[in-house]
Amino acid sequence: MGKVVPAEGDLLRIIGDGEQRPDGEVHGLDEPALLELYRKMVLLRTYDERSLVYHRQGRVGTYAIFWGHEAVQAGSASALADEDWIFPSYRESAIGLLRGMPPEVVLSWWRGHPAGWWDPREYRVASITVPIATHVPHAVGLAWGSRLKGESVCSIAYFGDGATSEGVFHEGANFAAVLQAPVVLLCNNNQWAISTPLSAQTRAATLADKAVGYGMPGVRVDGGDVLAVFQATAEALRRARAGEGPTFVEALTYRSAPHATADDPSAYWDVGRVEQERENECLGRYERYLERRGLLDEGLREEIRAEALERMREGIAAAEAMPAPDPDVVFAHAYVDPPPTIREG
Amino acid sequence: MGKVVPAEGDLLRIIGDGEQRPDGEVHGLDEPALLELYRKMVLLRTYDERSLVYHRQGRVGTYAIFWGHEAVQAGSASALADEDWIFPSYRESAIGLLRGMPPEVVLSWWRGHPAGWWDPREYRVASITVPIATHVPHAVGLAWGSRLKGESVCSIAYFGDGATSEGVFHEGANFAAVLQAPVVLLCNNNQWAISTPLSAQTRAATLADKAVGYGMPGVRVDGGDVLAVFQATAEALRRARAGEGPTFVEALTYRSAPHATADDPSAYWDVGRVEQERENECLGRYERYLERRGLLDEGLREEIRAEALERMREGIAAAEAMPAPDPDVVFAHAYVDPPPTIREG
Amino acid sequence: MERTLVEAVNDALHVGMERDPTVMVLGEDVGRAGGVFRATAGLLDRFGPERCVDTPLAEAGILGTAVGLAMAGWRPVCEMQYESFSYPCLDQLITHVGRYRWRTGGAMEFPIVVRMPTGGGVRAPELHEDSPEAYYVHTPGVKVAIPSTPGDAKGLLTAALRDPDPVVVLEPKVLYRSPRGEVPEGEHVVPLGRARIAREGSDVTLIAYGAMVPTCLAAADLVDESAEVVDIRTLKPLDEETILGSVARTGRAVVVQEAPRVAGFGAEIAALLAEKAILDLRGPVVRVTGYDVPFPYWSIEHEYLPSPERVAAAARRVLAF
Amino acid sequence: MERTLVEAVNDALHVGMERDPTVMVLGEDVGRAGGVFRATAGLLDRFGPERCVDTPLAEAGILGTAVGLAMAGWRPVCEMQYESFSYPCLDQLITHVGRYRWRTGGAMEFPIVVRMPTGGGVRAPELHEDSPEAYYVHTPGVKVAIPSTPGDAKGLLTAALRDPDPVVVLEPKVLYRSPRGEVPEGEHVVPLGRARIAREGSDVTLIAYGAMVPTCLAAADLVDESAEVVDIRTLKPLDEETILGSVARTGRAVVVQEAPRVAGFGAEIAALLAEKAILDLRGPVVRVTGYDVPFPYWSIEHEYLPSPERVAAAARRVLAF
Ligand SMILES: Cc1ncc(C[n+]2csc(CCOP(=O)(O)OP(=O)(O)O)c2C)c(N)n1
Ligand SMILES: Cc1ncc(C[n+]2csc(CCOP(=O)(O)OP(=O)(O)O)c2C)c(N)n1
Ligand SMILES: [Mg+2]
Ligand SMILES: [Mg+2]
Repeated sequence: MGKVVPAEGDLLRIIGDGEQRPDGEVHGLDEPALLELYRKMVLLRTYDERSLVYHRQGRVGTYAIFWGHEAVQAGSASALADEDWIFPSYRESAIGLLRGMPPEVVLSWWRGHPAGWWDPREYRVASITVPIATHVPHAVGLAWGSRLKGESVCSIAYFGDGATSEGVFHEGANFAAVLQAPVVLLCNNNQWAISTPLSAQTRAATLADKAVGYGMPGVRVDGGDVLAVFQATAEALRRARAGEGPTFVEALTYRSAPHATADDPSAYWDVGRVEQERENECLGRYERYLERRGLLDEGLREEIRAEALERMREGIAAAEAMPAPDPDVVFAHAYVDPPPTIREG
Repeated sequence: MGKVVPAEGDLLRIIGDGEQRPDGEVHGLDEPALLELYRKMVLLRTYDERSLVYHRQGRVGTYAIFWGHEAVQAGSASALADEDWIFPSYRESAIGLLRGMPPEVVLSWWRGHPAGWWDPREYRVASITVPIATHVPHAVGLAWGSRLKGESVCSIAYFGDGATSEGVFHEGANFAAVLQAPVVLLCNNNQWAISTPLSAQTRAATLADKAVGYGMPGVRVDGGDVLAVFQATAEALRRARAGEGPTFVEALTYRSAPHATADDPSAYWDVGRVEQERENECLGRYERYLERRGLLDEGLREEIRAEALERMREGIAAAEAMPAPDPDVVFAHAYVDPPPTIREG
Repeated sequence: MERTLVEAVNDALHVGMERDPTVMVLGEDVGRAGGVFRATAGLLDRFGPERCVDTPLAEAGILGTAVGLAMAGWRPVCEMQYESFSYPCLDQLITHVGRYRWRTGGAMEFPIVVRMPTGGGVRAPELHEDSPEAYYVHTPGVKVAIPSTPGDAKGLLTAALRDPDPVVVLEPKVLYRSPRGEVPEGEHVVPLGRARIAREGSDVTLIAYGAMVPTCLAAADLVDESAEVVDIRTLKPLDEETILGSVARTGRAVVVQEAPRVAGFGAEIAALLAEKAILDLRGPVVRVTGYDVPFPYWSIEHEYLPSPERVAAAARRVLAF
Repeated sequence: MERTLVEAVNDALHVGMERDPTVMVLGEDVGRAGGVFRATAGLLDRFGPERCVDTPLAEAGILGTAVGLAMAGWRPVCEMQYESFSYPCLDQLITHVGRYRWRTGGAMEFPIVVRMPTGGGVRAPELHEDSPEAYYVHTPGVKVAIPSTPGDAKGLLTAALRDPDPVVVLEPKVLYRSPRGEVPEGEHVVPLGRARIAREGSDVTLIAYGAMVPTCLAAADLVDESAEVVDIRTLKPLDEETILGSVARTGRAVVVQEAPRVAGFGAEIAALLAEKAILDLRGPVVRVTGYDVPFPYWSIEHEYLPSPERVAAAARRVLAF
């Protein structure tokens, strides 16, 4: 058994507020990398905002909005090595874009089109997991199994605050610790599970406290600070690669958008709080940081946004250009070697 | 959410070693109560030792031995009020005896005889739970549901170290904390799950550390010290009744007997360690304590043991005198209002 | 009064909780949000946070806690947000909900209701369109009902709320919002274990439940011969009499189920006929079912779901036999 | 060589792990103890702690981790200590093991084997004697095998260890230690999807699998007429040809299953006959099964388990029809 590793109570932050709180030091990111990180955030933000428009236009189905969670996704994913695996929930549906997946693949997933299928090995991005927390042990098994084969591959599993209540989260986290799997358990604590607030989900003071029960380090980071998320993830990965096992990272955010397009939060959320959270949203914070460092100006911002917008235009066009699926695909892929009666129904 | 309640790292102990470590103060137990507690331990010990004999004689089937765990069971159960509910695992199969359940009922359970059924309300002892940890949410629901009805009823769930790895333990513990259910989660950490040692079950420094992740108090107690177990449970119950919610109690013991009659531990355990644990077993420790306090002597001990032995003799006789079950009982009780076709097979 | 199926469910809960103060509802988002389908709307305001409880996100925890609540004298009604998210509670259902009364020698009752939306046809992401009824029906100690009309949705749920045994009620989500149907005000009970002749006919019997009932009614319009449609309504206990009676009259049967074919509930119906209607059968018992594959991505779900055309074709096959 | 069924399982694992270095075994007590039934004995010493892993006590964790192991290129073989303790992993089985390959558009394979002892007759405490095969067979993307002889136990498990799809192998624990049977040395494969005529006969076909096969063989001795016994061996994919061929010859069928009757796998066999053998059947398809109740306390388990007498009585009923 390991020694107790008390959870890091206060939030790791790097980006200052431009006033009292100064910007902190950032390690492992030179200026091109800082801009690359910005490009990734813009790409995700654009994917999300366009998806909402496409949904209203009836061009994609139900969609799980991740507006305001771009820092968590881009910051953590940027800390990964190419060979590391990503295990997304529906909330990180577009994270494959950061690994070069074309937007039309993700758009097709939300369009209920088989073109939304991809080969996880191609991007080292596992399939989008819909049932809460059920992918946590998958990420553990992949990381552990790779280590058993002598490969230096880590994995990261994304899940929410509500997911920490599921038994399978617990079982996966415990396996990770016992097997010392090189995995990062990244909890996007956006403080809501649909209509259920964090206070009805747990009595723990912080979700990072859960790490104590597994004998693994638990750290808390400001999920609106892309650099802090990058750093916390990089440190967790360093530990994992060094054979020091898993880390639980709690990225504190706030779900300042509906749970999904089908959700009407007016019944349960606090509009004032949402407004305030939206003002302080992660992309704007990072833009102001880059501006303070003289790395970003109006022109470059517009250029980067235009680029992303163009990719989405191409993406939705490509998705809509997909031929209607061959009905036969219904019978494909369930088995490598299907029962002879598979077409009976 | 609650504030962090760090787990109590070091073991609560009251009974001294008769040498350097003096006996501690015990609260809430006068001398008759101390002897009553002894009677209960002897009854459990006798049940266990006789069951092993009966098993060898083919008079009971597979049996889960609890030799050496009597202090955990008697100490905690004695702290309960009559109206409080007990949720036992197979390891606490005979705990009903402490609530006046006749030994033949428990013996019948191990004899696979329906006379092993009982009405939980009669003793406020739930049915023996075989699937690991699945009864944890039951204890939570009973305690919470009683409180919702304005009744001052607490419950205690018994489970092992291995049980803490199950998802349903996690879900139940989290519900307990969130609902502030008046329940005691009593983990008998005997450091083995059949052949699996604690070190392969968790990386946590102590199992009590798990409480931190639920935002509930976690305490550790010497499970071989019946007075310490009593005190820790009494304190947890005080808290529960005061509306302060659940407590996780880790009773540290050692499984110095096979997992069950079917188990051959020679393949995996350390005989030396087992010997040493058996020397220091809980009943002997309590006897020496009572002797030091002048409450127990040879004569009284023999009298109490004889009493218990007599109850077991009557118990096995009664169990063996049970008529063979009416075959019809197969169809009884599955439904209050069974489907008309229930006898078709 | 005309209501949607989900409104009928909501009505049944309001009436049932008013009538019996021991009924309480628990689940994910059943309180503040009133349920993702609004099935529990208004319960929190009307009956308070002690009888309409937003739980943590943990299905086994919900059902396991319900077992304890039942022991404390409550009648817990657990909502599983979608059928596919009920799988984590199968262990509690099989090992405890269906066994606990038996384990007490009949001393205690466990009147637990588990309700959930079920089935496809709603163009939702993966694992929002399964049909898991076979898992439930195969589990001893548990009863299973599945309405196909708003009236039956209220009546069967009301019966479940009064039943002494655990009951799983599956609500076809494709029927939640339309069509509307007549729903009696106030107390309305449809006893468990009684099938319904949804349409009378003389040449072939189409046997179905839930969302496949409207499919069979549409299919009945497509065949030239006269098709009778039996809405099973309760999968356990099963109303063998009505099913056998219909097949005795028509001599021909088509069994329709949305779930994957292999070992689905339709097989139980076919087995019933093979054992108890063998002399009545003038042709094979043909099943029209989902396939032994995961429910497809929604853009092609119509290729998977039994359609009136597929059912009609099967009926013609049997009729031509 | 003559071996017990559990020895045959152990042999298959030794040979399979020797042959394929990507095969690894994980489960509760499979290592140090060699499994509570000794099915994994010797694997830890021979293949080391990285290929024979004692896991924490968490079934969903075991199977969920196996999904990730498969993605990393391993062939995980998960042991569930008893069938009733596999229920916590049903969620992973239904939502991921059976679906993940489909979800990747066929790009990845998930050759996961889940093995477990199954069934009653062993005089064990509650929840050690269930027969859950129907839950597995109904799950798309998963194959299911259940041997009734030591030879088939080795052959079917070996086939599972080489199959590209997930396979659940149920091992009748009442047959673990006796009778012994011939088990070929070294490589021995019994292909999935092929039933076996366990005994030839001409008047009635007794169709069974697992522990009910010896029961049917004993029943065959009790009836005056000539009874054929079909050992299904693989529940999915099902060998319809052998079953239909036998019933075409005998014209009469009795389906035997130990599991509770309602919506059990026997219903699927009866449904198959009702659809594809209707012209061959000279009598009803009678099922002999466990009852729709929890498996009884062991002192009366014989009152629940289908016996040769019950099967013979059913056969006579069909023959006299
Ligand atoms: C096992 C399971 N139960 C229920 C659901 C329905 N559901 C979808 S999202 C959600 C809330 C998840 O909250 P959280 O884990 O905090 O993630 P977030 O949506 O906030 O990113 C629920 C209950 C599900 N998908 N899976
Ligand atoms: C869900 C489940 N999985 C597996 C088993 C088989 N089993 C019975 S006892 C046991 C070990 C339990 O260890 P622990 O929780 O430490 O309790 P102890 O036996 O030491 O009292 C196991 C794996 C079970 N009963 N239930
Ligand atoms: Mg959340
Ligand atoms: Mg233990």
